[in-house]
Amino acid sequence: MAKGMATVPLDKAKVDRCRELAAAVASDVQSFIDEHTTVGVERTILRALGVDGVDGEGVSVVNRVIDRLQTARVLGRGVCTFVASELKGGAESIQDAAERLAFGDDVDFAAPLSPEESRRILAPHVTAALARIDEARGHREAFKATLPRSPEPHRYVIVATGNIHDDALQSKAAAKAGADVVAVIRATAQSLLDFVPHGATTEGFGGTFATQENFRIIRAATNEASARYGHYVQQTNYSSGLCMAEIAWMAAVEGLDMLLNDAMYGILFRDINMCRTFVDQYVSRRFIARAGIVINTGEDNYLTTADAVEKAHTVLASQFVNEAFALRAGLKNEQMGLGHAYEIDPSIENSFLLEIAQAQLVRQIFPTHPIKWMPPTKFKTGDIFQAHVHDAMFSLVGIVTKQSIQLLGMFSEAVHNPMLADRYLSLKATTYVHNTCKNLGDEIEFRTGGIVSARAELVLDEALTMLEGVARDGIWEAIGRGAFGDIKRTRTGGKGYAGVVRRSDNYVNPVLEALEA
Amino acid sequence: MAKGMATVPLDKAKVDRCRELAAAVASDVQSFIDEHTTVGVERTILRALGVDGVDGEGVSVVNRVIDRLQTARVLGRGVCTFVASELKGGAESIQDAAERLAFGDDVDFAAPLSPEESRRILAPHVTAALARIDEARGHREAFKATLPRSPEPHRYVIVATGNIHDDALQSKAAAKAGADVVAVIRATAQSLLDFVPHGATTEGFGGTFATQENFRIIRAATNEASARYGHYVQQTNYSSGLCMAEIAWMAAVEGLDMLLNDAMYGILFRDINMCRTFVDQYVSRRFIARAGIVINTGEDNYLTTADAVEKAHTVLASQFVNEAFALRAGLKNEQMGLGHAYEIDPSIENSFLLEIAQAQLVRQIFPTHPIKWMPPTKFKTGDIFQAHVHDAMFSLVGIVTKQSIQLLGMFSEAVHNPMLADRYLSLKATTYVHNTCKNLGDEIEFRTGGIVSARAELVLDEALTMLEGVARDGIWEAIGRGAFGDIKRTRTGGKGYAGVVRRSDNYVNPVLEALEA
Amino acid sequence: MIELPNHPIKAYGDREGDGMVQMSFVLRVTPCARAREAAKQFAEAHGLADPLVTTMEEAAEGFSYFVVYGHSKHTVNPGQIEVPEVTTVTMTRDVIEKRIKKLGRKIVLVGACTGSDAHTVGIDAIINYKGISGDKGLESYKGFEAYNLGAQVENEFLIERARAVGADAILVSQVITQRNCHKENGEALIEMLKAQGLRDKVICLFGGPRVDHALGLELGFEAGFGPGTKPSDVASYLVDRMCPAYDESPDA
Amino acid sequence: MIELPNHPIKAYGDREGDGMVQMSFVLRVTPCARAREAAKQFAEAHGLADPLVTTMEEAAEGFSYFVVYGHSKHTVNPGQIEVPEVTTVTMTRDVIEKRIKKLGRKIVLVGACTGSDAHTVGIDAIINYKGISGDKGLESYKGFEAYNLGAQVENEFLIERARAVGADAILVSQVITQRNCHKENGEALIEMLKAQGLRDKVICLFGGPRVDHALGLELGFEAGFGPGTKPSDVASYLVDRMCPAYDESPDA
Ligand code: B12
Ligand code: B12
Ligand SMILES: Cc1ncc(COP(=O)(O)O)c(C=O)c1O
Ligand SMILES: Cc1ncc(COP(=O)(O)O)c(C=O)c1O
Repeated sequence: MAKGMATVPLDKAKVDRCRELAAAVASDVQSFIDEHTTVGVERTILRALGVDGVDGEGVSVVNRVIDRLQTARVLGRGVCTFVASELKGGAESIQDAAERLAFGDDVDFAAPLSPEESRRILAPHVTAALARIDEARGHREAFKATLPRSPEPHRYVIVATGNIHDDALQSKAAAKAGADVVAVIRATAQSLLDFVPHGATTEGFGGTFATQENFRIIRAATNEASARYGHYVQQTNYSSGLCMAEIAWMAAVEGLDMLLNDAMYGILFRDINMCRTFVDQYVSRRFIARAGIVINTGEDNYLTTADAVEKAHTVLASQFVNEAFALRAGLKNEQMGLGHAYEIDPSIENSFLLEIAQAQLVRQIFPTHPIKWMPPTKFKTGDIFQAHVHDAMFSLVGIVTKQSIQLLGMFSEAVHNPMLADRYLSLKATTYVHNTCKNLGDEIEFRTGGIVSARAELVLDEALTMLEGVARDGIWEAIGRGAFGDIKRTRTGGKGYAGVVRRSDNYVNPVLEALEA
Repeated sequence: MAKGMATVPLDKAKVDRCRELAAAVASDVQSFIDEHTTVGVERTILRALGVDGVDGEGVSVVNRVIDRLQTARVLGRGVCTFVASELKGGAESIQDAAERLAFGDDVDFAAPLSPEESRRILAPHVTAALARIDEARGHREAFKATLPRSPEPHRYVIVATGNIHDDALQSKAAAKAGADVVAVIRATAQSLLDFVPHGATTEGFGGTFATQENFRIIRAATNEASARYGHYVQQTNYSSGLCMAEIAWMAAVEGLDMLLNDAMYGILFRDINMCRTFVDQYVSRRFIARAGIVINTGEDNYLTTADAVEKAHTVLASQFVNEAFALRAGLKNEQMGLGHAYEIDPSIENSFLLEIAQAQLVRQIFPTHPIKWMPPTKFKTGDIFQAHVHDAMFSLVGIVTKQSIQLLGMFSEAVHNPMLADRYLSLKATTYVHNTCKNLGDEIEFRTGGIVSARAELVLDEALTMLEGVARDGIWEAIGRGAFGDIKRTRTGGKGYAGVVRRSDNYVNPVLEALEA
Repeated sequence: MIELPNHPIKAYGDREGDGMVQMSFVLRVTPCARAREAAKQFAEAHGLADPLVTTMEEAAEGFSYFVVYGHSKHTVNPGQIEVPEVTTVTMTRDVIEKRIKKLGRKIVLVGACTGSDAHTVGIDAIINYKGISGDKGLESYKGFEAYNLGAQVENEFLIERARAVGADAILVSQVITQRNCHKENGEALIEMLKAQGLRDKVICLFGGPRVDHALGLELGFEAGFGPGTKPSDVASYLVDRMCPAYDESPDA
Repeated sequence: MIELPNHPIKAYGDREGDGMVQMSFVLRVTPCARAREAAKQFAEAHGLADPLVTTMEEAAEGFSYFVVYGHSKHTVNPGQIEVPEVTTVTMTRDVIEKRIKKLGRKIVLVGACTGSDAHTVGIDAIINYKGISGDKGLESYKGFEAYNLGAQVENEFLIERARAVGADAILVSQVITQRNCHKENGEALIEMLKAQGLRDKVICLFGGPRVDHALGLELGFEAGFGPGTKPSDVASYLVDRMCPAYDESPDA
């Protein structure tokens, strides 16, 4: 956080207490996590070890393997031991081992190897797996270091044509117009798919499929644009949904910079089972931590279903929870792009003051986190002219309160996924606002006892009260009564529950162990 | 000025010194004014006494009269003595007297009446002239009192179709969309006409002619809209150019609320002779003072020809001068809508801070004046989307620094006179910004020694230095070297100089005397 | 019915008949004098006379963004347009409750956001107690028994639930409209109901930001509801269709 | 010359060929379902397929404001467009001065904003020392003798002054364009010069925000200059027309 900026009063003791409570909540869940794995986690481990490809029907080998182990009810031991067993049994490579597991007639589901032996056999492959991630990170960071860093807030835009080649074009266009971050939005229902599509894709509703090949294509395009336009453009995708861990790994090895990744988003907004999500988020974040990727959490979404004035504190409370989970997965503060949003009904008198208060509060509570500031969406209408002004006021809060990453509002929010011109105009307007108000945040102070200060204090108080409730009841219960985003979910409801598996005593996962080391 | 608002540091001694210097400048000019009259002034007096109508060629009777006296080189005595003489000589009415003077074969240009006798003869007519103004004012104020007052800044829009009936429609539309003030922009070259057109007009380049009948039509429309939409809508026009005094009178009797009226605008931006302008502005303001009309001065225009960063102080200096002239014409502070504008190059880093500084400085120096805040125009391009955002930032300064009257920016500024939709969208956006940031100005303070404070101090210092120069050299000289708006004019150059006449020793003008009483 | 001009009208800029319209678009051209002329001709092709290209900016390499104003020669005759509109006048809560009372039982309904659509805010606004803009949802009425199934509900499941609770009405919300997936989802539901012989037993209502009554009818629903719909509008519509007329006399 | 596609192209939304364009306009209708349909049909009349009316708001009593997106069926072929462009390549100050030196005398010019037009900022930017965006005005060159007559200058007066100072060039600025008054003013000047037998003796340049080279030629000027013109562009143009070619060798 920059020195000399306007501040709201902050009771450090309350902040500390919130962190304590969130830690307790996360620890409670962590014991569950540590006892479980999921089909998604195990597929991720396979991928990390180097398994790739699809079968004749286009189904990923990793899915075939895990489905088979699952059907055989042996997934609780973890896929690793079976891979090791195949290697020992003569498989020529990890890929070969996986294909045997997937299609072989004589897979030994009893898997006689001890965890120790499995670990020993896989050791070089685990090393290679980590090296691959480290290398991708190294490449990315080295290239980034050759280019000047853009000032904050970083201007973040989305592309979402459905066609990765069109996305590449749009991404370069955005880079030219000044974007610092480009996210490729996923196709509408991908998060509910329990597999990751394969190869380059050119069709998708509302977005483009997250596939490893697509990651490669878009990363190359963005790198090209970075070099051409002389500023580094970060590439982003979604580690979210039923395959959040697999996508995290793909992003790690394809050199992405950021990932949408939230400990609870899938539960709340995709009705994905909570047990599944908690386990998956943990493993995904272990890869993310290793890869030095910045996550973007999804608290902004709460304000699309709940009222942004009444439920502002749920955003803050959730940020503490997301932070606590992230810490447990080894993420550094500098990797936690906690999300929040400018979603208050714009017709409310002094609503701008409430927005400033919230943004400033979050900024101060998480001073070293790359806070992600999300634009108005819910109260956007098809009046694109008015929407453009609405976004400008949002950008103003972004620069005044020194948000780190700003997803740009689009005047066509209520109309369609952003088109070329929409993005161009949004970048132009945002750049103007950020530049014309560059040091405004350093120039002003908020009056003690004023609306802004009082609002910040109230939100923190309410978040604390809420966290006390969540810690008391546990997060499972809290979600059950709609604490976040006014959405209620049950522990065994939702999608993907069948993919959650209790780890058996001899569960072994040397990749995860290495990441945890 | 509201209590508790953000302030910039203000050296009262410097402000006082600026006022002293401006007073000296105005006093110097006042001695010139007191020794002169103009064709415009004398026509105004005739109108005030009740002369109306046009001849067969459409030329106003007042023009015929004054031109004739001017040709006869007797205008230095003032038209009143000739009217009185005609009345004494048998004219049935003021109108009859004027028509005799205009078209009669036996006008006695020697005008034998003494000033005293002229005064005596005209006394009842002078009383009637003032009563007419007072009555119009009374009506206007009474109607206004029946309706709630809109919060400041008042939202001011222009209509300019060229056709008064279309203007009436647009004016009602604006009222419905929330306008507090509607100005009818004049046809492009009207300010250079040395006569006021007559009757309702339906054709005009870039605006609609200011005629008495047009004033009546639009005032009726606006009053109707005020009643219908439940908030009082002020009506505005231009008392500017070669007929500024006549238009001031027309506005006074037709119940207008505001007038664009500036002591120097005509000189600088219309190349009207300075002697002419100084005399005309004085008389126009005497009528304005009596009618309780609010003037809008034109300092905003300086920043369209001069650089808004370098020459910001010229705006402030000119405001002091305009204030000094206005005081000499009997205006109250509450009638002085001093103008300034958001015209800094938007690509300049922290330009918003400079805009805030200037607006805040002006607000504090003139706390009881209804300050008029003008929108960006010069750096508007045909990118209407970007222009709309530019205007939003301008509106933000308006509400934060509590400007009194805000002329709304139009996204089509660089394209055409505002159309129905442009005005509607501008009102919508401005209302949003004003409402969402309602008390922002009360919430913040500017850091001592910051960019805003330093800028405010610099501008005041520079204005003081400039006023010292103007007071030293006299305003004639100062304008000669381009002190205001980077525009240079000479004392005898420019339009309308021939219409300036030295008052003879026996000059008499009982209407003006009554206004001055 | 609101009166509209019954003669061909032009767009209105600031004078009757000026036909002024604004356009913006991107062409795959690099900014230059010929590109500007291309934009002008492109606007002319749309029927704009004297188009003024007010801006030409390089939105991406090889792409220019244009804003154009011009005088459209086209007209439309609003008086000749007929579109189906829901004609029920929205009733007060009191009247709604009283009329359902006359029915002698509760009106049962199920609602959902179907297919892969996860946008529940709209259907929640209609059904859930909280409602929208101060207008409480159907759950808040004594006369309604409402089941909100939430997001991403498959048509099969929706019908199953409707059958299970003996629903009088099915409320479907569709927000995602890409490549008309909302139409497909909606039509599929109706087909399925028909196939199961249930179509005549339930009132089907369709809603969403891109929905209007005409679309609802087109897809085989009884009605379609678009942006700005209030719970009381929907309540009134159902009451109007299902309940005996309401007698204004105080002790009816 | 910049290369443009030489085949019919559609507008580009976010995919090749989608033809997406945005329109906004006002119709004299009160908002209602039929009004929305009228807007849709109005958009269709312009060649927009599947128009989506994204907003309909009452901009005034009896008037609605609409925003529409739709897929335009129209195309334009940029490669087939020819428009006159000023081809002079802008030179450095150094080259400009050297070439005028070769001429052996100063280039004399008078400039003005004519008719009732009072917008001097443009002509000032070209002529006055200060210039624009860091590019100093013609007054700043040793090789030019420039007279800026300012605003609201009558054509007669302008010609009179041009004759008096023996001008090589006349620079006219026109900013107000209502009902094409700029064109009339410009043409009138040329006619007047012809009538006085002066046309061949001076280079006439026309400029302003709505001016381009084609318009300049159309009105009988040697060239037209639009938005973004720099003093050095104008200087280069004049030098190119009037001065002997410049020999690149160092001691030329
Ligand atoms: C909130 C929101 C979300 C939330 C949804 C949370 C939730 N649980 O609902 C979240 C963040 C999860 C989300 C996600 C996505 N969204 Co979304 N989202 C929106 C947003 C901002 C607001 C929608 C809303 O809540 N409106 C408010 C409600 C009250 O209005 P309404 O739905 O129109 O409902 C009213 C009426 O239509 C009517 N009504 C509605 N339904 C019914 C039913 C009946 C029976 C009746 C009688 C009446 C009725 O009554 C309601 C009250 O008046 C819009 C943009 C916008 N401003 O419109 C985008 C938007 C709808 N989303 C969009 C997209 C693409 C997505 C994603 C696919 C993005 C992605 N690729 O990741 C995802 C995936 C979601 C999925 N699979 O469905 C697009 C849709 C484009 C299109 N037309 O197809 C939009 C337009 C944004 C955009 N420009 O891209 N989104
Ligand atoms: C500044 C300004 C004024 C100032 C002018 C001060 C002055 N001394 O110049 C003031 C405040 C006095 C003014 C008044 C009016 N204005 Co004015 N004004 C503007 C404004 C905001 C900017 C114009 C400008 O200075 N641009 C900057 C210069 C540098 O650009 P430029 O002129 O295009 O010049 C460049 C090129 O075109 C070229 N160029 C220009 N001339 C020449 C000549 C030659 C020979 C060459 C080679 C090149 C060249 O080079 C220049 C440098 O690159 C515009 C709106 C806008 N943003 O465009 C309205 C605008 C031009 N004004 C307008 C109007 C209507 C008026 C008034 C009539 C309003 C009224 N009814 O009272 C009055 C009357 C003025 C009159 N009779 O002329 C309209 C014109 C509409 C139209 N197209 O007809 C505009 C577009 C605003 C609007 N939306 O209504 N205005
Ligand atoms: C954390 C997170 N994941 C994912 C998404 C996108 O939705 P989907 O589930 O369709 O990928 C969002 C949307 O904002 C999000 O915040
Ligand atoms: C004081 C004043 N008078 C008049 C005008 C308008 O110009 P015109 O001279 O055409 O009336 C302005 C424009 O802003 C002005 O500020």
